[in-house]
Amino acid sequence: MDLLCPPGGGMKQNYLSIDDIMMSSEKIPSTFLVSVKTLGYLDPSTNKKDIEVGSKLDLPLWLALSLAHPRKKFVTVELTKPYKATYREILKADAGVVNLYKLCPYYYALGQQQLSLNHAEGILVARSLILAFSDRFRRIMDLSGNAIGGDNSSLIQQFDEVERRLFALGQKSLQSFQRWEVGESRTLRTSELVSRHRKRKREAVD
Amino acid sequence: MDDTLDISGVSEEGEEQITSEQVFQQLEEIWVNERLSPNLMLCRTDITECILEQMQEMEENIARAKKTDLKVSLHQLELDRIRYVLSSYLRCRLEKIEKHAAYLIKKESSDGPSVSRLSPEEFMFAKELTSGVTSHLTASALKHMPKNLQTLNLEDSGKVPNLDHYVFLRVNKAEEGIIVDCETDVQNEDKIDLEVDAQHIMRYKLIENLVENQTVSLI
Amino acid sequence: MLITDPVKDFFQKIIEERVLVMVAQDVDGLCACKILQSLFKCDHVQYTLVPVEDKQDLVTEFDSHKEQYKHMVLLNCGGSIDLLEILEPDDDVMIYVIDSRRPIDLVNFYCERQVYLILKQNQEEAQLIPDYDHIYRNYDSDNEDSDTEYEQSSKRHKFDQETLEKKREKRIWEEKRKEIIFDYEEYSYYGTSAALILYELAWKMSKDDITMLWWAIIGVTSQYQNKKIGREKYISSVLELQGHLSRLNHREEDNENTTSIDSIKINFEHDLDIALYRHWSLFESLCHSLNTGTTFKVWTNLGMKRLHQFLAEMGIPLTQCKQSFAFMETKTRDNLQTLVQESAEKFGLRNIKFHSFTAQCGFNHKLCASDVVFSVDSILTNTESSKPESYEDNSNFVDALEGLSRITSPKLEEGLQLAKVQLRAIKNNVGSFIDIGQVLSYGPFLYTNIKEGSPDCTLFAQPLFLVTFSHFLLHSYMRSLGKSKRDRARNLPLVICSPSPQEGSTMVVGIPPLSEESRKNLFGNAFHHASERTKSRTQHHFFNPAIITVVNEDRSKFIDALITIMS
Amino acid sequence: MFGEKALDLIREVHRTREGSLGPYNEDGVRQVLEEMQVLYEANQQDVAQLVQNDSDQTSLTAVQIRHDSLQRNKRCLLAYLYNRLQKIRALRWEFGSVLPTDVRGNMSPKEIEWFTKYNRALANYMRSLGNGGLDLTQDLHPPQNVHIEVRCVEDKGELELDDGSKILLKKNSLHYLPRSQCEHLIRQGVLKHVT
Repeated sequence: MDLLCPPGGGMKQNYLSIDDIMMSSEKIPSTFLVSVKTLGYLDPSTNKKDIEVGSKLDLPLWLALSLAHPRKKFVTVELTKPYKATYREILKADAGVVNLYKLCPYYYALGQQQLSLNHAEGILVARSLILAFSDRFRRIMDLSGNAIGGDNSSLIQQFDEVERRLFALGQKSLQSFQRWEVGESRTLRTSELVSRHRKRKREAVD
Repeated sequence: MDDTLDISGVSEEGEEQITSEQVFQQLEEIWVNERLSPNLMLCRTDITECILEQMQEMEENIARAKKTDLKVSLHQLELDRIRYVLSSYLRCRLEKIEKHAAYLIKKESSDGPSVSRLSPEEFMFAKELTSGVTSHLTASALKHMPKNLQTLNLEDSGKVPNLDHYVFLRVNKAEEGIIVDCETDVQNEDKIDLEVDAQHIMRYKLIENLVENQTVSLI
Repeated sequence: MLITDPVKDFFQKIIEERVLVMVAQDVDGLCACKILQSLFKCDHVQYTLVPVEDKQDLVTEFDSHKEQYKHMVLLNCGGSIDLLEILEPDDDVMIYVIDSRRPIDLVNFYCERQVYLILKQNQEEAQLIPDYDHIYRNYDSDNEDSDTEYEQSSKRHKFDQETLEKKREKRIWEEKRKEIIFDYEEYSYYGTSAALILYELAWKMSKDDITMLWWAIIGVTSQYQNKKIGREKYISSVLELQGHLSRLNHREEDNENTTSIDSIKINFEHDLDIALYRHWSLFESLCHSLNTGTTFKVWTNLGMKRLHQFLAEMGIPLTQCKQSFAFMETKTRDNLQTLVQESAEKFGLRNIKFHSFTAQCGFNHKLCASDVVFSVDSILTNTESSKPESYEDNSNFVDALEGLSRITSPKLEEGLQLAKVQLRAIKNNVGSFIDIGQVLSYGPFLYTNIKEGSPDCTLFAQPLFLVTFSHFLLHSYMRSLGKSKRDRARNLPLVICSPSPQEGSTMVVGIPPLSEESRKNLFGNAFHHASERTKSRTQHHFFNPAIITVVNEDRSKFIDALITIMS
Repeated sequence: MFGEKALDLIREVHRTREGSLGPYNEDGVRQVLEEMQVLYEANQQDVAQLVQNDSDQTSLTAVQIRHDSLQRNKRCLLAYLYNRLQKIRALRWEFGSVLPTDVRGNMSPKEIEWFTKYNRALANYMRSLGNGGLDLTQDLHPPQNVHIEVRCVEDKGELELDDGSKILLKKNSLHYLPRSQCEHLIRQGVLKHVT
């Protein structure tokens, strides 16, 4: 269940979470409202010594969140592309066919994070996220509960990280149900970690 | 095998005799709850110690008996089953302790000695674990960082159980007036009554103490 | 020594011990092993099970486990070799032997401890063993005893009549002993199936069930199918099995509620004696069976024509015959046995049907005992090269045991496919051997040689496969001869040489002539003599004494000596 | 951007999360620490200037950015180390107290030290249960039978059983043993449960 604790659920919960760190490194288009001394080299598009007022720069979420904080207002941020109206329309039309992972591996989490940045469109983004998730959720659970053995890799590729975990969870419970059905659940098995380790070792030898 | 065992301090009346079957039932009850609750539950050394004693007694009996006796293998299987449930229960606790060690240690001292979630041995384990993690993080990274960044606060940065986790539960004893949603504004506090055998889905936080006093069971 | 009460003197003795089971890699041995494993499970007897390939292997396995186990069970191996001599067991090691190989080693039989033989009860088998007195009455010690007593006082009387008489007697006795032993050891052959003996043990303890009976059936069937026992012996075992079957079926009826879905049902049937037909097409099965394939001479054009005529006679369209059995019309399938038998009579096909058993689990998976034998045999002779890449690194032994474990085992199905591959290889090779006249008459026996680098040489390097091939070849050769020659050739055994997996040496296999109904094989002895006479470098490490390996340079002088001995 | 090297470490952990433990990236850790040092020194300078002339908004923003970057780097480093410990912990439960040499080879000396400590803490805890202790790394599945049949997948030499007797684990041999004696070896892939 821990897996489903969404990345972005707050620093305290997720300080050491790999997913949350990955998610918070996504780039947010930002515009500087102040100039910044000596850090011009962070902007690859210029050779200037300082960052000047009005410079546009893609900042990682962790930095953007801090600099755009209402008390500081060093930058203003823009909604990232996959959450803008065009994409919201596509998702609304048929969320099931969209390759969410390609839009952002942490699509839902990044969307939630941007809500706190007070975009005018915030409420629309929130609505779109909920719709997309509930639309896709049923399909994912249906798939994970049925598709055993077949090649799912092309499907899974379209899932964002949270969806992938849901899918894996569904598959795992289906597998153990099937093992139980054929009476195989009584068989003691080599631990998965160990067999993966062995397999890699064999491959290394070959 | 002796069917009755002394368990002291189970009820306020003083000593009470309960059968080994009942102890095992209690173990199964706390085992299921422990596996389903997001937070570490109160420690029940009263039950686990009793079970451990019982297991030892069974082992001795088996060792004494003739090997070909059919009863032996039945007893052995029974023993294996008890050991499995106990191990699984303790393992489940250990996993939670590892995940939330710093939080639990802190809570242990803030809650005071009246309620203890950790047994003395578990507390010791949690201590050793946090000190191990702290010293590893310190030695490998923190002490090489600039002075003002060397602080580490595991209980703040570390993992805290998610008490908002939703759980399925079944009611054992009727209870009235449970506040269902304390986060909606005071104007509209939802209250419900729990009826015996009814099943609900609720946030763990709201019913934690009801699980502990066996008013409800997690399912 | 012979155990007369195996429940008390064998099973009760080991029930509280940790037991090492060593099993020879043949189907009967494996079936015996499955039964024993079930019995052990009932009583929680802890055991270790290791396969043994040959005599050397037996010694190696014995040595590596002798520290840990004091009780050993040998299945289908060891009975005909002097175990005390080759294993040199410590005094506290007990060895129990259940072996279908004959003749039983006399030391094993007459020793007073450590080696215990379990034979079929109340049978003449034990009576074939020479009397103790004929083998062990020790004249030397008799004489020595009297010598010491009388040595000083009556030395001069030594040459009296009595002593001379005694000496003469002793000489006669010794000659007679030699003769008896020679007669006793002349032929190697097979006695009662080890699986059947263990089934009997289970039955005596009222621990038998339908699955154990199925294993016993497979054990017996394998003996017959692999030409280890003759028809007569087979029939008598089958009758016994049938008796057990009806008893168990009655018991089932009595408590009908207990029949679960996974339980198997066994039927006694008068079934077609053709290979794998339920899992193949009728056409392929007829082509590749020893019985029909050789009678029709399917390696000739004429033979193929006759086979087609045969099928036409039955009135089944050829397309159906070439379809897999499962897809034949139900009506044809149901009438197949009668149809085949009727046409068989017209085409001079004898023994097209035989008494056998089928097993069924649920509504699927009808298997006949002979299918299982084919499958497990081919798993045992499976060669590395034919295994798919992803295959688990199992030994054939493990796979074969798994194949026997349930009739629904996927391994069994794999084995059936392997068996078809092997039968095809046999058919193709037999055809070309006959066509180019590879089978030669060497006087006292027929001879053929498989050349190095022939297409199926990995298969031919497997002794089990080589023996099966020899039988096919001998039958086919006989059919290819004219009537007069054929009658003479029926009395000739066949010797076949094939490159051994050991570099620079040849495997030599001898099989008895077709006329030898009891399947007695004299090559074990003959190979020994030929080797001794010529001082050939031979190895006799197979459990089957009629298979040996000889160093390539010594091969021709060895074969020459074999001709001389047997003429 | 600052924090890129630290992110590389995190990506490493992310990539290998399904598998075993990747090699400890000592170089990567050192580079992050160096970046932190540089950021820290730059901030020290700016702060010193700010004290002298207190209304320089431009350097205040720079200080903020560097400060955030320092915190970010710290977080990444700790997460990198912590998540590796989690992985090592999981391996302890799968492989037992002796890890395969190639796994050990991927651990830093300090991680090995931590592993030893963890092992000791776990052993102490398990020993405290009952009189003879209770091995919690066993009994991972509900028992069906007292004895089970197992096949040996690799030559493993002698195994000493609880009753003191020894058996030889040879490849492809089959054994019928008390389940409790085999569970570890099955998890480690030495034995296979035959059903």
